[in-house]
Amino acid sequence: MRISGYIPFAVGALTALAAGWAAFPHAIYQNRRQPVNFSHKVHTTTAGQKCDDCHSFRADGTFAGIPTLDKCAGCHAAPMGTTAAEKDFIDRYVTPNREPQWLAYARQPENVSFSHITHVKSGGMKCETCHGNEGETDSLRPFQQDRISGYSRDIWGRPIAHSAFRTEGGMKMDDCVNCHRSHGLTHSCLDCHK
Amino acid sequence: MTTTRRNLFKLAGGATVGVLFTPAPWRLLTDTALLSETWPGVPVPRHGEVTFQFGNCSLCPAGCAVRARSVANQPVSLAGVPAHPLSHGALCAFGIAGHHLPYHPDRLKSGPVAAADAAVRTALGQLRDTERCAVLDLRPGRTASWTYRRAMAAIHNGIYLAPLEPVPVNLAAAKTVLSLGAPLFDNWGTPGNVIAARDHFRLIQVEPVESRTAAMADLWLPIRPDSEEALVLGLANLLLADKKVAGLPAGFTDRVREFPPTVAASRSGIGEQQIAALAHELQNNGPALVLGANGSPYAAALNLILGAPGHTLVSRREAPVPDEWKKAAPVSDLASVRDGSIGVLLIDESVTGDAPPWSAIQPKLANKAVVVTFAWSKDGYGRQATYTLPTAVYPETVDDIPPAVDSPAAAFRLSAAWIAPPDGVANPADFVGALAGIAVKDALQERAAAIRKSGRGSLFVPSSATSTPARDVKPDDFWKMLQAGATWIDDVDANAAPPKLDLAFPAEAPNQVLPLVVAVTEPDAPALVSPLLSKLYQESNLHLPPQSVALHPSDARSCGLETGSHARLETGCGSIAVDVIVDPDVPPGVVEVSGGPGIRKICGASSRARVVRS
Amino acid sequence: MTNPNKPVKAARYGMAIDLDRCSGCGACMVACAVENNVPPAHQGANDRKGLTWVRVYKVDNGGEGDGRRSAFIPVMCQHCGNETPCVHVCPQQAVDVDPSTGVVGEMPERCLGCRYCMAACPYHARYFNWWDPAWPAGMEKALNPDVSPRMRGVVEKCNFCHGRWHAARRQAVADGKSDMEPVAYLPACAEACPAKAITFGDLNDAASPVAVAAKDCNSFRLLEKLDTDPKIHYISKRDWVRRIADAPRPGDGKESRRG
Amino acid sequence: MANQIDKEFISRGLKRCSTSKFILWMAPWVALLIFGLYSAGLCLVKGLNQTNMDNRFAFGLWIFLDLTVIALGAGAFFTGFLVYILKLHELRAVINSAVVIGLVCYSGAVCVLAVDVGQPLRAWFTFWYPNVHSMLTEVTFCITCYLTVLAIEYLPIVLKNRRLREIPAFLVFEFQLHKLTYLLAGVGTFLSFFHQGSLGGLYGVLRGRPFAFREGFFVWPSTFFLFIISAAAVGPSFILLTTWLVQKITRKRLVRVEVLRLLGRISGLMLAVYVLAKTVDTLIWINRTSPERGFPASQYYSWNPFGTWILFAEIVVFGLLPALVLLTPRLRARTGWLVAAAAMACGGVALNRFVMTVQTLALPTLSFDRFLSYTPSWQETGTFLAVVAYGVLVYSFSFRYFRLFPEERDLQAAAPPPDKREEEPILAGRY
Repeated sequence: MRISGYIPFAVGALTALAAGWAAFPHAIYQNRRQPVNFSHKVHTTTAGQKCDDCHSFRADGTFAGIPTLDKCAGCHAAPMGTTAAEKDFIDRYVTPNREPQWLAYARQPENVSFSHITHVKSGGMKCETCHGNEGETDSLRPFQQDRISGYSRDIWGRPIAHSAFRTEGGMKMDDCVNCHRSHGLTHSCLDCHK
Repeated sequence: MTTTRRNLFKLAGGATVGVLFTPAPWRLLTDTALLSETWPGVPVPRHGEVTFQFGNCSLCPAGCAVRARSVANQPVSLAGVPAHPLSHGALCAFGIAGHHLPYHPDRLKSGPVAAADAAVRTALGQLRDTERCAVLDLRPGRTASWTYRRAMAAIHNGIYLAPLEPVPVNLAAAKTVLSLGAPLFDNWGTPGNVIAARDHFRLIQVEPVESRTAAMADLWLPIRPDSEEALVLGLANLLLADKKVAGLPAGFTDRVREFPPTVAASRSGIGEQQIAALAHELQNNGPALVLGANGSPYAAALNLILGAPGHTLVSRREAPVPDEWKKAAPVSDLASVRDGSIGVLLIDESVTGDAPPWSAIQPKLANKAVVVTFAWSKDGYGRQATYTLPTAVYPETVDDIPPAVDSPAAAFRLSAAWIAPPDGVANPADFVGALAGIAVKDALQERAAAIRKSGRGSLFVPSSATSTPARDVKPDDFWKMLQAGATWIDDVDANAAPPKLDLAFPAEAPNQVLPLVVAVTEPDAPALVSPLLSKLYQESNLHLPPQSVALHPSDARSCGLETGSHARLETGCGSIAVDVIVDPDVPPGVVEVSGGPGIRKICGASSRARVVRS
Repeated sequence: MTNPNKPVKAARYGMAIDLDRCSGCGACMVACAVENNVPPAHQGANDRKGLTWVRVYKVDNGGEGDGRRSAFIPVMCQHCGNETPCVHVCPQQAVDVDPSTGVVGEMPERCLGCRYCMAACPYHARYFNWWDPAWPAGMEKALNPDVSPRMRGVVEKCNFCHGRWHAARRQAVADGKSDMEPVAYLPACAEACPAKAITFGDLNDAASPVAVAAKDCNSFRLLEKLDTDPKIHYISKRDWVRRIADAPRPGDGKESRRG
Repeated sequence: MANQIDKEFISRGLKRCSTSKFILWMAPWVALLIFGLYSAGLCLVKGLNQTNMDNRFAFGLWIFLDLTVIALGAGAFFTGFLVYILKLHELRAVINSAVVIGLVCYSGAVCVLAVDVGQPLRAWFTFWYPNVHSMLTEVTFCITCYLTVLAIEYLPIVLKNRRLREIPAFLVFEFQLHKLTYLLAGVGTFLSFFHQGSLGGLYGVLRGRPFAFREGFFVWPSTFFLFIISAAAVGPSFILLTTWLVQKITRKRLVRVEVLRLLGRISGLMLAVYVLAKTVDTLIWINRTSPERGFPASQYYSWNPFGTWILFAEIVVFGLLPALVLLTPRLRARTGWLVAAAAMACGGVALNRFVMTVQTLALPTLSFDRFLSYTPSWQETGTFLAVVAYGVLVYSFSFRYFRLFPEERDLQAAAPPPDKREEEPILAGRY
């Protein structure tokens, strides 16, 4: 059988490989924009705030997560700066008192029982350990949502061949398990699942 | 390169192989698995701050104290308040899921409030002097009840109707309790109180079927159906042998003579020695208490003989009310109303209580009478009433809960109101008050003030689990604490006269030709229960399903019924559709009835029934 | 989690249930369903296709007429400690025993619904989601956020209210304690029982009420001879009640038609 | 035209019925398949509430028949074992047919299992997070692997097809595959050995179900080995049965009668061993295993309808009896006896699988349990019928276009088809 006989086969194989590696990893996610162009940088540097000024714990130990509008309105009742983003935020949300529908990059699935306070207070972990340099970003990156599972890329989806947005993302089950293993803290599934 | 069929095959083959070496297929595999985690249609619970709120359950007169665990101010689970002096931390199966009632599919959310109001007002205008405007209140003693009474006093020809309140019982004082089929462990009185007192008295359950109470009793005497009377007379015969008891109607003492132990034994199927032993125990292991079906004169007579009044049967002061309320209409009994004389009837069935059957109400109505009922669901009087107005359900409404039958002292506590009621529900008290032009918005607060003013009793605060004398509490704190779930408990007055027992024996009822004897072995359910109660009677068979009856195979056969067949339960007071369960554990000649809307109405008064295929 | 240098004290949570106090009111079953987001019954469900992590059975001594006596026995997952039957059969590690609590955990997200574990469980304590879970409109607002609702086609069972265990530990940390210290946590059924028939606690802690009750001369466990070492202890002064722990003997002690 | 293409695929020298007849024969089976797929679809879309299984009867018709079907399919590995390892070359006459039967049985069983699980989307978890202690893991792994082996073994049969041979690449490929045959047979035997066993272990390890629980060696309960032997015993019987059936339906001679007798003899031998082992095991179980766990064996048989008769039927009527028949040359010589005995052997194993699955779950474990009954819903039955239809279709197809019985051509040349007096079989299904 002559070599030319294999050409169609090779063509097919190469096309598939190209599509599977180059196109698919992007196609699987849909990019959704955040409601407000929020700058962590400004708040942490100019305003000199700490993470837990806004992302605070409640009395019962639960984590408040992304602050609600009243928290923001506390400072931004009227424009503090001159940026368009702030003005836009005040016009669209603060004044009509409408909660912005933030897209939480790092919210774990419903079946995970993640206790922030346990990791931060008794685990002594830094926010950056899992959330990376989120606090220094000047604008919110698009929220990458898996088209099928609906999960955020930060908590699901290993970096496929470095086509990933960010590679340090430490919020997948494997990352949790690895860290727990290294501390000898794995007992059972229900440690972290509910 | 020609595109032959073979080449196309090769291309496809190559593509297939190629894809296997890309992330695509494997990622799709994992993603679909994740999709099965976020399975379509499975709700995501709301998250938020966890807080604890206190209140009282108003599903039944027990009014058990409740602690709600709320997430973002939405109660997600309920629990009792352990240190509570009345409910001792207990909640029944209905109460533990009470926070689901607002979401019950059968719950009424809106009704013709304005239309009903207009209709009632016109009807009131056209009332003839012989006709009356009546309020039927299923749970007297509430502040709302006082509002009705005040309104009826203000309205021309107004009359306030309510069931007779049973004589309060002091279980804690009893050492021997003879229960003639009283469902002591099926939400009788205050469950927590019964359980707390249980360890200190000996319980003798006389009942044809082995109910939960019988199973929990120290001694269960399976009696021949419908022969409790014979047993009581037999016991009285022994007890009266050597002493005279004042206050017994002559007719009774004559009957007693006809019932020497031999007769009683042969009638009731309980051995002669057993009866003698029972009499001996009741006499010598006092204080004794006899509990019968609601207002059974036989139980009352036996109590009188055993000297229960003043010891295990007590008289209870009512919680104080503002003086200007005193000139309210008296409480009268439905039976005392002249037939065809009620032109306007307002029924408050937004609370559970023993409701008279429609067959008892119907004759009292004038023709073209306007009947308005305030209810949670269409069941109940909704079918017969002209207007059915929806009310707020527990835990949406603020109301007070009068003390239960087993509470020797008066009590005042507010029902929990943790969830905002939907628009379009009516508040019966406001409605009736408005008819008489009385503003009743602050009635509860006024009464609370009156109670505080009396300086009587003590206040239990659930959050701190402490009781403090009412007089030591600042008046405005008093009201605040009540709103935060506190309970005011009157102190028992030592020099109260022993209660009068109602010994009116019914004239020999024309004995109906109904073959079966009704046995009540299930707690009477409120108008609505949480859908999760299905765990008890659908997903397990621990309880009888609502609207169902259980029969012995022989009876079922004679009625041509088997498990699952639909039938009608007929009593002297009416009939209702039920499902049949055939159960060899039910003795022949007995029909076990479940709880559920309406079924108790027709079983309460009459003890005999018939089940016919429908 | 805890700082690594702190040794983890292994607990063995268990229950002691006084059957002489149980009046079969069913409060535990309802409380359990409320706490663990168990959906109400699908109209096609019956006592064999239902979901109730704890089921109260009505049992009798097999006598007839006056001789008949009944008792109520709540049966939930017995959290077997020795070669737990369900753990060893699960093909994909969806079931495990937590060495730090002794709780037998079921992972609905890992379960593929082969139901092998149900066949393996002698106590019939495992339940399968035959239908898609459904709540009346609005009622999903009242779901407990500490427990994730299950999807159709998976097995679920009692896990001693693990949501409460998580919450208690979270609270402990918030109060500045270590989350691995014995925390005050009580499963919903134990809290709900109006008769206080259910004692819950750490069986390893000899002083705890449950450990004491477990050693009571009237205490017994179901099918003890199977050598599964269940952590649910039952107590009754009545001999015939204690006998229901044995293997079935045709004719006597059968399950009553209702209960 | 279609007729012409169809003819071109039929191997030379083999008489096959006309295309129209073939379609006529296939039509009802296709209909059945469609109905079955519909009921299976219901179970997948609406969920398992479509079945009559419940929390107590967690396994039902499907598992019982899967176990049976896989036992019957064991002929494939066992014949392969006999031919290639033990060099019983007479059996080459049925080896191809055996492979097809095996393929049909296993693939069918796997499909039903996929419907039987509540979350098929997660079925692959078993490979990703396997629990090595679970018999079910062992089953899953071995069956999937062995299914692949069967597929590879099936390939050469396909590639030998008259038309496909014309493609040189296929010819080469098939030739290469042939070198593998011995290896495949070995691997197949090994795998089958394990999953037949672990299917038995499936129930033998249930410590919570003393009726099924058995002691054993290492991690394997005695049922592990009993299942292997019984499977090996009925495998040949089933091949015998099917071959005979095909001969009847097609009214052709496909194998020499000696081959059938040999199959019967082997089957009888294995069956005898099985009956012996089973008896010993039962005695140990009745006298030691079960009582030690607090369950007197007598009570299992006091729940009607499962009295001691079922034990007797399983071991004596459907075990010992056929074994004796198959082992006595005089009886074996009569085709009637031979086939009947083979059928009984198959029935015996089916009964054994039934007892292990259904009766185990029906029996109460707690003193306040009830004895449970269960009848499969039409969706369950339908789903299984799909497998039957699928089996018949694949087999008919293979029989028509591939050479399942190498001796067929020579036999046709030699002798005229058996007695003409025999009336037309149903469906005029002459291929």
